[in-house]
Amino acid sequence: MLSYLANPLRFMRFSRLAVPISFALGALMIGWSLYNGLFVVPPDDAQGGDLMRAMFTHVPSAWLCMGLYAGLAGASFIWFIWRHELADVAARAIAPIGAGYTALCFITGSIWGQKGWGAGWHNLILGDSRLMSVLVLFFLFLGYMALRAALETRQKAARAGAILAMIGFINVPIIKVSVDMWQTTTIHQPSSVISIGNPEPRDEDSGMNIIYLQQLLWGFGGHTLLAAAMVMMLMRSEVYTQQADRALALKLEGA
Amino acid sequence: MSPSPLLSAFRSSLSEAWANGAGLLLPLGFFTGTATLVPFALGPEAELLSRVGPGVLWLALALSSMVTLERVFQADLQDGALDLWLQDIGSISLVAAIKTLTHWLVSGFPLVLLTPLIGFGLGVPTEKMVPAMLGYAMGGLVFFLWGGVAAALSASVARAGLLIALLALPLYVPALIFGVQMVEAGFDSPSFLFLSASTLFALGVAPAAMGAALRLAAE
Amino acid sequence: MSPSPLLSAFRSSLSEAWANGAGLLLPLGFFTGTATLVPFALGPEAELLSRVGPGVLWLALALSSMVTLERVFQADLQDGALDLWLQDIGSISLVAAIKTLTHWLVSGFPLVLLTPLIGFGLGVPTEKMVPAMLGYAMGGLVFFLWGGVAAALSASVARAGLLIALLALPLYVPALIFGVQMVEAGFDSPSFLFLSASTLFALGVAPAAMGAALRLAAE
Amino acid sequence: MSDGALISGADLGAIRGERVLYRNVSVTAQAGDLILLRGANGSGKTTLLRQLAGLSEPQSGTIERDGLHHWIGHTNGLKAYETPRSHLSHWARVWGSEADIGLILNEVGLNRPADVPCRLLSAGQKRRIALARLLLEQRKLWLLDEPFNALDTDGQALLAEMIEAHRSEGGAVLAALHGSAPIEATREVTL
Amino acid sequence: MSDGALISGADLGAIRGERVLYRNVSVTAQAGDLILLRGANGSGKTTLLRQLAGLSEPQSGTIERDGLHHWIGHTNGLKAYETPRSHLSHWARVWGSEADIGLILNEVGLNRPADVPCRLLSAGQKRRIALARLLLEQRKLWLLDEPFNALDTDGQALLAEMIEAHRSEGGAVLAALHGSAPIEATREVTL
Ligand code: HEM
Ligand SMILES: Nc1ncnc2c1ncn2[C@@H]1O[C@H](COP(=O)(O)OP(=O)(O)OP(=O)(O)O)[C@@H](O)[C@H]1O
Ligand SMILES: Nc1ncnc2c1ncn2[C@@H]1O[C@H](COP(=O)(O)OP(=O)(O)OP(=O)(O)O)[C@@H](O)[C@H]1O
Ligand SMILES: [Mg+2]
Ligand SMILES: [Mg+2]
Repeated sequence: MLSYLANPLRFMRFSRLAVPISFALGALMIGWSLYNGLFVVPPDDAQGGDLMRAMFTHVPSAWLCMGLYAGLAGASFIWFIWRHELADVAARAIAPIGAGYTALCFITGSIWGQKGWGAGWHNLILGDSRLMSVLVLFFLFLGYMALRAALETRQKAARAGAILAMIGFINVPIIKVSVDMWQTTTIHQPSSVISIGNPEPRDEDSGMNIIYLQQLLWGFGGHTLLAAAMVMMLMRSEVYTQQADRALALKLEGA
Repeated sequence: MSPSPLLSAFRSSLSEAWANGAGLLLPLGFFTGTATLVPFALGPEAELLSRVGPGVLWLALALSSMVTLERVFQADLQDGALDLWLQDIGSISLVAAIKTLTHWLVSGFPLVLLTPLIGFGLGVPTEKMVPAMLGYAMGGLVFFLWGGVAAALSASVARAGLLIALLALPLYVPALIFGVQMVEAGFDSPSFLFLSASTLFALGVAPAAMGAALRLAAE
Repeated sequence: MSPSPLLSAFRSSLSEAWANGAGLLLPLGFFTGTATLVPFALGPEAELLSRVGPGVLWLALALSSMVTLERVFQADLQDGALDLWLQDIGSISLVAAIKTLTHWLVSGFPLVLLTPLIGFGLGVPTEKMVPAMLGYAMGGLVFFLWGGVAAALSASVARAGLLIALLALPLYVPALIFGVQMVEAGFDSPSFLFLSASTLFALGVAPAAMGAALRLAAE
Repeated sequence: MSDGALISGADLGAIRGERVLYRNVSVTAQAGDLILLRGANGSGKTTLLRQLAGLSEPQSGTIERDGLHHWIGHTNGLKAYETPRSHLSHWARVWGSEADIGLILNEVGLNRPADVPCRLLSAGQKRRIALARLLLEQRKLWLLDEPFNALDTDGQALLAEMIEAHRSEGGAVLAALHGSAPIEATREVTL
Repeated sequence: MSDGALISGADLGAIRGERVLYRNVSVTAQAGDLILLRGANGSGKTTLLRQLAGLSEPQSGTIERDGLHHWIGHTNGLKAYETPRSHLSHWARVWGSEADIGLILNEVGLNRPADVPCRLLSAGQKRRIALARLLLEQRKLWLLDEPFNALDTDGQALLAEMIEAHRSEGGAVLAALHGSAPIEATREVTL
């Protein structure tokens, strides 16, 4: 699949259709999960009453911001090793989307947490390993974009960005395990869908209720498609501008 | 590279650190500043001071690492010394690593040595000293290594200062979390392991990254 | 000199401050750093943070003033811009003053503007804000003026960083003491008058001193 | 001070470290003069020029200047972030000159990289910016330290013309130089 | 790579900003060659030299090098706090050369300021330190960017001799140059 799309022309052909389709599908699925999540399912008071409805955006965005950074690092790695231009285009396109979803995860999380945390929640963000590591992820996305913007040529930007993106990847596993590893330093609730690390034993009812899980997964699928659509859209425009540059360069060579 | 080049890289960057003194500026300024300020800001209650001390030390480490290395790498770029280093292929990451370690030794390590002084001054309990010092030593090392990467990445950039802060801080945070915890909790806390781990990780990854970034800066 | 040269000196040093970003580095790094670290070091108790906050801000001011200006004047010396300024006899101290004020505006003033944000973040009581901001503004100005003198003095000297720290800090202390007291005690404290006095004194003396020092540096 | 002289230094001396670079050197420049400073590397040409420019105190002797002068040293006085245009318009403002920057940039052959930051420019292009400063404002006296360095043949011809034009307009030029000069001088001072 | 060539670059190209500096430039240097890079200010000589030295990636074309080379750029790679002696002994250690520093300093006429920190040295003296690096260690290929800049006539003669000697010992030299060359070249590449 990837190797098939590695060819820019094929990518452009594929994405011309893929973008609108995944936009539509994603919107539908998100709408569905939100409709159910906000109006249908009963609130779970153990989880903060109606506030917990933020979950149906929070968890998908949380997973996505990690996934997108993994994508950024992966693309950077591919470009760094094989100098594959499309990989760089992808990396460049992923960054803003990833930053967006990181922000979304943070906002929804704060909404969710608002009640439980009360007034001093800003201190909690700073003192909380999970929240902090997500904040770090956000800074990494910003730093990546700032670095690219600061460098003169695309080559330079690509190389510098790739170095940074690959280093920063270490943060993703940290985010994932931050809850299970350092219960002491987080109020964030542990992974209940997929948990790695060593979660401390729970009693039965604390596993996630199936009707929540459904909406959550709908939302996750929808947001994944939406993110994919936006990334591909940015990639397309980037490819166009690069083609334009090349044309200009050729013209200048002629002149 | 044979040891002797690295040795003389070390010697030269020692004299560099000593020459531009910037390394010493921050810790020194910081301590004089702290010593003057903390009592004013907080009043003399020892209990309170002993809790502010560590945070201030971490700040000093983070700052000196960022500012020192920015200056070093940018100077190398401007006066053409970087070009000379780059002639001998392959050496550059090693050289960068040594420069970083040297400047850590000059600007970061004094903080560690001063910990007991400050500590007693601020009334930190004695048994906390040793783990604290080790924590600062390792944490500072990580700061300098990642700070070096950030500085190298933005060496060729005009608006470097701001960028370095933006790039370095996220890289600092993990070591920071573990470091602070370790200084609090001592050796038998998991954070000791985590801090050691992230130190090793930085030692393994940062030099290569700096090398690549410096090659890029010279372009 | 007629206003227009000074105006464009201001404009150029604005773009300089923006370009080498060192000015922005420290406040920004410092705040992100502080915001990240202080709670780690102290735990989230608002009461404690609110009392550490001011001290940390003062440190930020003192440091950013020292580091920024050192870099500026040394760059002017190395790239020969100082020689150009010195051609128009008499202008130099004015120019130095303007450079200093500009960099205060860029690296010092943001602290003042950010005071409310940080303040609320750290839980500083609201009624303290206004005197605090004025205190930081004046104190920062004094820091930058004396810091500028120190930087100009050491522009031509090796080991500048260390020298600057040694020269500047004693000059800082009075403004520091009054400043902290004023932030604590508000307007109707004598320290308000003292701080204003030392600000005026610095404004009167520092520019001439900087001019002389820069002439010396160019020799 | 011999009347009509734009600058005159009398028995100037310079001591660096424990070394006497030169002593009893006298230089006077009338309108139309081109005075070349000659001497081996490290003989003190730059030092002397800086003393004449008032940038450093002579250890002995006296200097009298008549009005402002232009200075071009070994370094060009450029900032990494400046572009040729911004640099020139900056100094134009400082000196209160109305000169047309675009025209001057054209004259020194910098209209192409006019908006490229200096850290990306070539050595000769940077030198040409320094030359452009000479055209920003009419100043009778030019003090130039190895002005031909890094210039290509066109650039050197350009500078030679500029100097000739300046002299014919009643200006004077003091220049430190190595090797053969592309312009014949009124007088040479050898250190 | 044509055998015996110390360096050979084929159809090299450089793009800066949206400007194509040069394309399809090929350079090959055999033992004994002196190749001069010619071109106006900003034509791309430094860029080409840096590509040949491996300091920057060519936008097109390939470069093959045979062993290490010496590099002298527009800047001399000196630190303000270094003295000529300390600078040379530093690089001697880095390169593991046993050369006699005192002798070399003498050769390039720096024994007098041998222990004066570089920030106090004259432009030509700094340039001479860069030349001295060429004598620290035998390297077949020299890449020099306007090496004659800031040198006095003796210094230029000295460098010319050094280059001749290097060529006769089977070395090769690539140099960017303006104006008339004090040595006749094997070949000229004009950008
Ligand atoms: C700004 C605040 C918050 C941030 C930055 C944040 C971040 C994250 C992240 C990164 C994940 C994915 C972790 C994983 O997949 O293991 C996650 C999952 C989750 N978060 Fe949050 N969170 C925040 C606040 C909250 C709050 C207040 C709650 C509920 C009280 C909450 C409940 C959850 C739940 C239930 C999951 C799913 C866990 C799983 O099954 O993996 N979050 N959050
Ligand atoms: N502190 C010092 N101790 C000893 N010598 C010094 C000291 N400071 C400067 N010098 C010497 O003073 C001289 C300064 O010379 P100057 O720069 O004027 O030479 P120049 O004629 O311009 O040479 P060039 O042609 O290379 O530019 C140098 O020889 C330098 O070595
Ligand atoms: N980002 C950029 N945008 C536009 N032009 C650029 C950019 N970067 C570099 N340049 C141009 O590339 C050229 C670099 O040339 P280079 O330094 O190789 O010239 P050179 O032949 O060494 O000239 P000199 O003889 O003056 O040393 C300059 O003309 C410069 O203006
Ligand atoms: Mg000179
Ligand atoms: Mg060049």
